[in-house]
Amino acid sequence: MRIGVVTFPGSLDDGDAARAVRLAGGEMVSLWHGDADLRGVDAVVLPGGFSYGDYLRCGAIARFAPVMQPLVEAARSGLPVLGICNGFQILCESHLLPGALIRNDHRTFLCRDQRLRVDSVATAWTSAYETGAEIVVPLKNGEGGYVADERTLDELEGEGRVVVRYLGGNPNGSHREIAGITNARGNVVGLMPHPEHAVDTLTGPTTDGLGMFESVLGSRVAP
Amino acid sequence: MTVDTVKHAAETPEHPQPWAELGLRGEEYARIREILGRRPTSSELAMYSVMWSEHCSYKSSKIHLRRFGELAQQTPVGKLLAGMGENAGVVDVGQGYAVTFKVESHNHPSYVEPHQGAATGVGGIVRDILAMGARPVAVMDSLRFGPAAAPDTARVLPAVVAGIGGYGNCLGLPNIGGEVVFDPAYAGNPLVNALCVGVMRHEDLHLAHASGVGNLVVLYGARTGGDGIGGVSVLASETFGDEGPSKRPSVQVGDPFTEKLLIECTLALFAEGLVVGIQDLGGAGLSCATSELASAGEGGMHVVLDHVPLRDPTLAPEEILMSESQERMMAVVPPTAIDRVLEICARWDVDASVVGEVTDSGRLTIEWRGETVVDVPPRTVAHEGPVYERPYARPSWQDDLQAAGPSSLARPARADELRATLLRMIASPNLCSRAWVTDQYDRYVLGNTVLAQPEDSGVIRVDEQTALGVALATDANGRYAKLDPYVGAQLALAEAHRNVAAVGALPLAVTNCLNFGSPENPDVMWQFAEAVRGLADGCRALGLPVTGGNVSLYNQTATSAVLPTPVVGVLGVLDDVTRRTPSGFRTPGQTIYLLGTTRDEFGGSEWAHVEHDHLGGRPPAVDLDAERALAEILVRGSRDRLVEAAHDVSDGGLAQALVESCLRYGVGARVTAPVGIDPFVFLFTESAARAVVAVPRSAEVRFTDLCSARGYPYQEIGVVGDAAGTPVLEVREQFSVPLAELREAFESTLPALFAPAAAP
Amino acid sequence: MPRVVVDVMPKTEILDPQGKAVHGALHRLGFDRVVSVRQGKRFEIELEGDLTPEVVAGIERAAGSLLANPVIEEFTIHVEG
Amino acid sequence: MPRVVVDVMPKTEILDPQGKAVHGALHRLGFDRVVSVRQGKRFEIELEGDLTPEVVAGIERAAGSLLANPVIEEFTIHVEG
Ligand SMILES: Nc1ncnc2c1ncn2[C@@H]1O[C@H](COP(=O)(O)OP(=O)(O)O)[C@@H](O)[C@H]1O
Ligand SMILES: [Mg+2]
Repeated sequence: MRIGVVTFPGSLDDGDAARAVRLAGGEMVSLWHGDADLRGVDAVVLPGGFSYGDYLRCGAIARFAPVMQPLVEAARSGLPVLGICNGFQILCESHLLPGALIRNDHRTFLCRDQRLRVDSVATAWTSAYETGAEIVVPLKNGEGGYVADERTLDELEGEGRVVVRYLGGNPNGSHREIAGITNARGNVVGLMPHPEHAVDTLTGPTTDGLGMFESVLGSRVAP
Repeated sequence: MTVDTVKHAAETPEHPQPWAELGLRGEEYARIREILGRRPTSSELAMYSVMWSEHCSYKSSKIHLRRFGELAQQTPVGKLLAGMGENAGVVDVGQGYAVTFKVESHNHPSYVEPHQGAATGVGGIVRDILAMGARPVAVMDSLRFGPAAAPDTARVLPAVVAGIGGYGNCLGLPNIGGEVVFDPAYAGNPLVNALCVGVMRHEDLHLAHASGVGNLVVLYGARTGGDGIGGVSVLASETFGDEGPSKRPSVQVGDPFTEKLLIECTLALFAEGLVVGIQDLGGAGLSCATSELASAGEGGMHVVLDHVPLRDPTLAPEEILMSESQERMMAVVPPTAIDRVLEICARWDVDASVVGEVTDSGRLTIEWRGETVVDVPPRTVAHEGPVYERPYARPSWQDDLQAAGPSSLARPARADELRATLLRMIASPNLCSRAWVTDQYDRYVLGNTVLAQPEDSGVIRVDEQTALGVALATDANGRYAKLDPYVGAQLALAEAHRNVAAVGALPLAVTNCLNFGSPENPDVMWQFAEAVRGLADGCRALGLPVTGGNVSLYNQTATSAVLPTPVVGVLGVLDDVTRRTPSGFRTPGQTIYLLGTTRDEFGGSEWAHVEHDHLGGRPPAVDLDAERALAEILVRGSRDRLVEAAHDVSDGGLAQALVESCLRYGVGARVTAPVGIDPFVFLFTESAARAVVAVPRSAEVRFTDLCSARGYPYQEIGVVGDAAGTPVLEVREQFSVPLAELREAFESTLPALFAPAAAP
Repeated sequence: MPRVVVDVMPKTEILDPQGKAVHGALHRLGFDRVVSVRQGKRFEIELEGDLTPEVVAGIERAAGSLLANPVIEEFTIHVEG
Repeated sequence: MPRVVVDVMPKTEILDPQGKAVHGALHRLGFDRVVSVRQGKRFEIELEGDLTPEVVAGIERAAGSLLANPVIEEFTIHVEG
């Protein structure tokens, strides 16, 4: 299975996403922001980083990159897409996911190992987890506060579209401790924490993040 | 705008020039006239003044720094691939890899505009590393501020941290270590030293030469604006005082996003072998890049200033030459490669422009609007600046300071006093957790960070297949250096060396940043000379080369100089990073050993500082042979997997090391003061060449043999873990503290001082 | 040269950490009569040629899609000079 | 309720990375007549009671120290409603 990793100007964790795809047993295909071409991949990861310096608003400028056009169409018709951190912000800016991400309530960048609970396994990227599974993956951002209006939040919870939630204290003021969400169809997932940095215990706190990539590859199914 | 051309300068020898305002001395101005055989044009004067400033010319420190050059240009595993003269030295780490690293100061700009000053400090050192042909892989920051509770520290520290984090995080470079130190001596003159480390294959080494007559000179990156005009010479060669704010306009603003593109673009140029020479634009901007490239190469270059892309079209030629706009690089490119170079720059959205070419004229000529405004021998600008033998003498107060030792200070004796002292110590600004600072730095990005704060060293994996990696630590202790600059510099070297060995890495090379007061003050100059002598002798004793560094002088307010602060960075190599040794206790039942000799040494200690606000006496004795033996034991212990945890003992003594090792994973320990050692001395003395290690029972014999074989002193002082129940740190027959209580004391201080206040 | 100014403010129902922080700071400075602070963005856009209705309409579109995120922000446009 | 608005803009001589990025984005979106974009901050401050000159002067002081960084920014202040 071929998984594309998009590089925008200012993408930083694209190499890590690529490594995670390889470790999970997938074939990594790098995609360039300037090419309106998905090279026939079976899934796409929008990696973390500071696309366009995160100037204006995180993800606001990347959203207009040529590669986003085919990506948005493909996502609407079911292509699995995972947005990590900056990638999540880009998905919200592109209206593939509801809500938005704003400055952390404590107004400083925060890098820490974050405990999360997997609340929905009915997505292309979390099927390998057990519902309610507790995982630890790095969180690192300055604008990770998830916000949306009450109606949207109720809808997300009602439809079981909150994918991961923060445990052990809200790190950034996100509404209802939301760390990641999915679209109605479950193929598009966005989250602020970095599963690609929790794929081996030499460079990460755990291997808990590997499951996201194994889910889409079907290389691991829930025990 | 009337242009002061070379022709005009020749015709108007008497024309008065503002050489003094530009920081030049009368004799320096006279020498420029003599070199040129006429008065300099205003553009030439701008170039000479900025290039001959202390910051760029090292005119006061040069004669002393020669000592580093006299060291063998050799590391324990091989020859240096590039030595001091270059942007940064290059070290062979094996398997065909080379590593380059360097630490640089951005002190004065960080006082004037803390956020941008610190941010551009990171940007500058990263370009230095990039200019060697290396991919930057990590940064570190060594920070010093006034008293933690002082209002100005509340202005400076959060902004400096946000600046370093904001720039480094956006650049995608993990921050893997550094220091945060508070002392009244840094009030009004904080020290912000940034370190960057880069990795390359041997064959990719690039040096700053403009060679190949007819080759093109390409300026690429950000457009040139009025940023920091004269910033280097003004900001870095005057004392502050209340006129500080008036210098504000000469501060530059950084754009990490552009720098990220600059990195990727530059590495793409290297990868295709398109550049014959490269130079970053830092302080002194184009003046520095053109003159240094030219004098290192064939010696001739012609530049057309009109081709420099400008952000502000009203800039005069002098200003274009002085501008310190960030995120710019200069490359020397064969004509055949120019199209491809411009293509690659365009792919990365990086502005690029051919601004000149390499000539055989032996001169650097610069034209603007069709007229020649600069015509100089480049060496005289870049490498043949003035050199001073500043007078220096041991300060009259040095003896009294050393005489006023800590022996008279009241010491805690009773168990409850020791316990209370421990809790006050670990909560003090210099010993408490740095997490509030370091949590603002991304330590994960690039996916090769094996160890980062709060470990003794940062460790970066260099090769994913072979697990080859490097370790880095920076250290300095201005209090020790004030008491004895020679020994103080060696103690900084010893601590960084120990920190690198503690994680299991073999120390290879040294970089340094020498932060001192005014070289025109003989006391300060003596401190500087002694520190350099100490560091050079120390490196010789440890068999390490100094691969580069940076000197920052004039660190003082109107009234007083900062503590003499030689910041030392040591680079080590791990052939297999999977065997790195972390600092935290993990497995109950393992034996805790204290390695080294414990003496009653409290001169300059944190205990004297925290409990008595006292600075006097002599610093702890330094024994570099012992440090070398200790390092061998720690490296072998890691290689043979005999130690599960190791932590160096330094500021705050054994007590501090034990608290840090317990809190890392929340596992307690029970220790006992060996008979014959006073518990207070056991816990708080800062004797050097010591470390604590946790050893699995099964490895005890082999480990102790390792020490005995080297005749290295070791004492079994306790065990990891504790009688079931809540984890505690217990000092038998004295006291016991629950880890929760230790953590509360250790972690609350910086947030309470600096966390943004909550809204109403 | 004609200039279009776009002001972008967080919607009132969306929380605004920066505004709240400024509010708190103003209180600590003794401005106890401040009841609320909102922090937004201001864009000053200079154009060449003259400001035809089309141009302004174009900027308006850009403001709604690029400069402001309608999910959390609202914007106002006005022409200067 | 009276409202004081403080507009904070980067000084023209100072690099404005954000404005630069927005400018680039506008160009890619086809707004080729845009010659420059500066991005600043807008603060909307609501106060209770009436706006005496003292109050406005106070806000003005705060703007110069708290809202704007005089090293790299300049601000304008005006009263609304
Ligand atoms: N400004 C900083 N930036 C990054 N890491 C830091 C900084 N200050 C301290 N650290 C890290 O915090 C830990 C504790 O610092 P310190 O007590 O100085 O270590 P040591 O005494 O072993 O040199 C170390 O891992 C150090 O690298
Ligand atoms: Mg230290």
